[in-house]
Amino acid sequence: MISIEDLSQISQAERESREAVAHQINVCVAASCLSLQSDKVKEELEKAVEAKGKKDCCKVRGVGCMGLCAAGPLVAVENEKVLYQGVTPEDAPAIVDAIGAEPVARIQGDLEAPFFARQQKIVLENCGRIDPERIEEYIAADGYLALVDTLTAMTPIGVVQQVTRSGLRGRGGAGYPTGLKWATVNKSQGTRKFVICNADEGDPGAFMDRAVLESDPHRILEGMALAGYAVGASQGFVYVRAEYPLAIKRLKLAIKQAEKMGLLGANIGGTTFSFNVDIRLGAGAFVCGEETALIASVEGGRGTPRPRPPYPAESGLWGYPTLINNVETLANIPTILRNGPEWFAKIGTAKSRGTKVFALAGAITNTGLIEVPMGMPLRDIIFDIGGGVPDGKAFKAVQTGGPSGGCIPESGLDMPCDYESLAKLGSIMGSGGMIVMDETSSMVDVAKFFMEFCMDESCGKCVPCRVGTAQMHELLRQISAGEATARELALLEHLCDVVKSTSLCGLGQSAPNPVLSTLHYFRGEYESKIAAGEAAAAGHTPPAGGAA
Amino acid sequence: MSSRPSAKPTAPAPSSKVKTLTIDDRLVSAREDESILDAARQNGIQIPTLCNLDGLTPVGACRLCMVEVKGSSKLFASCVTMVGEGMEVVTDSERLQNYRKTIVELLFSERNHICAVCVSNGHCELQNLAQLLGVTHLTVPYRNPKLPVDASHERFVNDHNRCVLCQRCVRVCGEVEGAHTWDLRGRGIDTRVITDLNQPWGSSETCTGCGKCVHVCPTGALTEKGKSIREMAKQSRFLPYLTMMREDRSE
Amino acid sequence: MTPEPAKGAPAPKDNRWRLVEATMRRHGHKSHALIEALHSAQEAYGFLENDVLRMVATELRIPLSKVYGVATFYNFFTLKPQGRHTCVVCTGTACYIKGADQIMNVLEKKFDLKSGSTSPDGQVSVLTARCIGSCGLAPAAVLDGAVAAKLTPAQVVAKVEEWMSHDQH
Amino acid sequence: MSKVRLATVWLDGCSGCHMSFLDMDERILEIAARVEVVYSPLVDLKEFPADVDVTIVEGGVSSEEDLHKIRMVRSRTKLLIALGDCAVTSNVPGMRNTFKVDDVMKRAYFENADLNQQNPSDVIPKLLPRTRPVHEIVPVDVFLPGCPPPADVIFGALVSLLDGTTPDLSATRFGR
Repeated sequence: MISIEDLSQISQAERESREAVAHQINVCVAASCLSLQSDKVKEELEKAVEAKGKKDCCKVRGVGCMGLCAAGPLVAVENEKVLYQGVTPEDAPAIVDAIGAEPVARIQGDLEAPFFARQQKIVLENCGRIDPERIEEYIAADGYLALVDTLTAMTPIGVVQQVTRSGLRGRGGAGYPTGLKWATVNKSQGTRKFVICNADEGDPGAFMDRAVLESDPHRILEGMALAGYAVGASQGFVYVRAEYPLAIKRLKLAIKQAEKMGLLGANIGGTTFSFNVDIRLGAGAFVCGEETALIASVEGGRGTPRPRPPYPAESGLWGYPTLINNVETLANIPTILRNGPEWFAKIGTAKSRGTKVFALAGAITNTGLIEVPMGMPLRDIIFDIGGGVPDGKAFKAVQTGGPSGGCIPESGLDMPCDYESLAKLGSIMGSGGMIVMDETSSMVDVAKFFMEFCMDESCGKCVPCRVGTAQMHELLRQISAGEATARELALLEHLCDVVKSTSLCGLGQSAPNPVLSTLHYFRGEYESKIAAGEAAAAGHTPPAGGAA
Repeated sequence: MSSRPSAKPTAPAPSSKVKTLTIDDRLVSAREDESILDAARQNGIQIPTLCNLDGLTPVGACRLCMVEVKGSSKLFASCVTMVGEGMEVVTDSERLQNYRKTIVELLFSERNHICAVCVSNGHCELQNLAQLLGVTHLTVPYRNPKLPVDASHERFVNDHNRCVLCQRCVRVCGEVEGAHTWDLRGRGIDTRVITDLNQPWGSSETCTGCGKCVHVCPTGALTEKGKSIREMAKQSRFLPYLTMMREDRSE
Repeated sequence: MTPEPAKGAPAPKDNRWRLVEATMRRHGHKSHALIEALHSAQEAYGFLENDVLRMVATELRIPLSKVYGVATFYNFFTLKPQGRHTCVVCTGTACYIKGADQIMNVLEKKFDLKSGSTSPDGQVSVLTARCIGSCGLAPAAVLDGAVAAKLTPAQVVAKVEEWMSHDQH
Repeated sequence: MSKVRLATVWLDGCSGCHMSFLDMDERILEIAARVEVVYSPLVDLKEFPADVDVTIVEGGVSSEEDLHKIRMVRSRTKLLIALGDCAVTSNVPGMRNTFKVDDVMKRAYFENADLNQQNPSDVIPKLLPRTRPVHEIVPVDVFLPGCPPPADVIFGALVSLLDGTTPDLSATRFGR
């Protein structure tokens, strides 16, 4: 039976063994840097340490995502607060030589830059600092402390109250109060209950969950176990995309390690609470981000949503009460319970507490992963932290919320980034993808891109989504190609209304959003395409064949 | 689907309570386990439907039966929304009629519904809906997809050009006949009904040839071979009969 | 509700099938193990052929049509044999903004390879993925299982040409 | 009061809608009393005149000739009626829409031709990629679906239009 004392012993031993070596050389081995061959960099660094006889004072570790993916592969020399970027395997000897001396200026990054200085990390606190494949390192970073402590010191309803008081809201998109969801599942009657971690990060342009899974998998397991205790579930599932093989590998390893230590399984910490976690692989269906579709998929079926109510909190997996939270939501839980809800509630804004992880991508200098307090103005995120638009191009719009979200123009950038403000701007927080577009992007084409996505990802169950998205895509194609007239534009707007109002699930209901927001802010771009179409029609150009 | 209890129990639970509500300004009462659609129909208020069929688990897929409920900006599919005390339901506002027309148009545009040469001409539920809702033409473009006709079964034909993906065949085969020969393959606009491993119907190893799917099909997608237009009227009355005969009357 | 298929599947009980069987056993042959079983099957066989679908249906006692419906619902599964090499081009938003469509265009123009197609010699399959989560490195593709970052169309062409020539002899 | 100038045109269709029009039998006299037929395949007039009050179109838009004709008709007509499913939905002529034009031609002029296998000369108007309903090409004011629409419906609709009221179309539908 693992106890608090055991944890602190492991933690102590881990710290001592780390302190025995003067310099920790951390190499990012998360997917982004790996694809830039950071594994080779790590190998060469190890060789260099060996060759230069510095084995006693230098240790090379693989760590998770440090955030600044654009500048990868990243290497950090921990005790010296030195960051190297764009490291190649050939740089290894120079880096090792520089330890204890002047850093290699040629590849040195600036840790004081706003990208690092302005972030506040809760979810990502261990990312880039611990080896995700060693449970000891997570424990040394106070991991599993909250779990073992809570199981002995708090009642399940007490945990629910803590989460409620923190003001945490779901990070998967809609921002539903997490405490309320937990309370509902806690109160629901059922001989069995389940916790599902939604790691089917499907928004194109979002890679927050993947980074957490790859860099700090134990945090998710601890969050799930705490959730299980709070709602009365003894079985958890992580529903993770099959497209994330590294995340799956590390998660599997983490589960094994936690089970071995008695942090998962029967009678955790000597209590009566038992909790097991299984992995279920997604298979490439965006709609499975929708709760009822996700459940259908975990049950082994086609991932089609069903009408709600009943909500999964009352009748979910195999008809039992089921709590579904996304990765980032669950990743917040251990820290909230460790530091207390009041500590958490002080961060962020009145209605949006805590921090939010964003994935910056597109036409932005510092592509990568960041975590900032809720309420930071979009302008600060994009221009200060993100470093603005590269190549001297002008900013045009930022797209948040993926295919369900909207495009926000320059005029909206001073709004604080929280659930309510983004909704006011006609977009949504979504899971945290932020795609910046510069002046060269055609907003009609962007709308078409998202509509194609929704058309491909529609499950096909309900008519408005199945046929409506296909028709809207065709209309957008015609508009983009200059083949459409005002009639097609009016029809597009009508279909937006129908699909939004009558679709069965969130995918269809929000599919028109990218069109509506680009129409709202960039109507001129549509109108100039329409003008071209009208001119062509007046010139009696034969009509195009259309989709066949 | 089948793992979940049907939204329509075959017999009223003894404890079920009665709710009163208004539908189109008419005061009606219904059991709490009845849907708005049930309550409306019992009171002679017709709400258009396509995927719904008495005796099969409702799926809420066609979205034609959407209604307004006072106090909510959202619309509700009346086939899967249970009645509630004091609910004020509107079934035929201009907005709803407008949406229904567009949904019917979308269905006509999706595949190749050529009524004039269809064996179900004159007794097709899609055709009737168009007439009922005043769909005299399509504002959306025709998609004209190329789709096959499967005539491999000795008695039946499956014409994908006429299919509206209501899943009635899938449900009746799985829930009533118990063969589960039918299902859907693919997704989105590429979804199609299939038999077994997407093989010709005639080669199906699980089809019992009972013909239930043909008779619940609302359009000319599933028909009997060699029948004239006049003969090919669908007879889905067996379904409430079977449901009734299977009811538990052991008390 | 789950009829045993009339014709028993001719089960080539080779090592590949054992992998699939192991997965099903781990899940107690419950019907909800279908997707996991299909993942294993695809890993073992490279694609989901009808015989394998049939065997999975029999073992898990799931209707054939349901198995087929699930196998075709998810993008990750393929019912066609793949080429010896695969190039999965990410067409997520970030990659789109950074020109993933140019990569797809050049593949089609140069090799007549569209998404989901395999070169006639069976060497190269081109697929697309809706975001592989490497948005920071857009445009990205997965070449034979390894993520390749910040790709130019020329690099992709070079890789495909290498694949095609290498394996000719 | 001057008579309403009425025209009827026949695009890609079987002429069944014109037949149904004639099926209104003696009631046609009632219509005739109020209209002047200025152009129609039923009467021998070569030129489609300017200033037509009402034009009834039968048939879908299949060929370049149809396209040219319907645009000309629309520009000279105040009120355009799409009569019958071919005009309203493209119907049977639209059944070729799932095939490529080349394949359609090959089927018609080679595979199904016993002798003289060759593509038609320039005299035959070129087919458009797809047969389209009239309203996808030009605005249509009144739709009378049906294959064909019943004579009663055509008569009723014409009378109400002449009376300036909205026609009741509940008695017709796609198909029939």
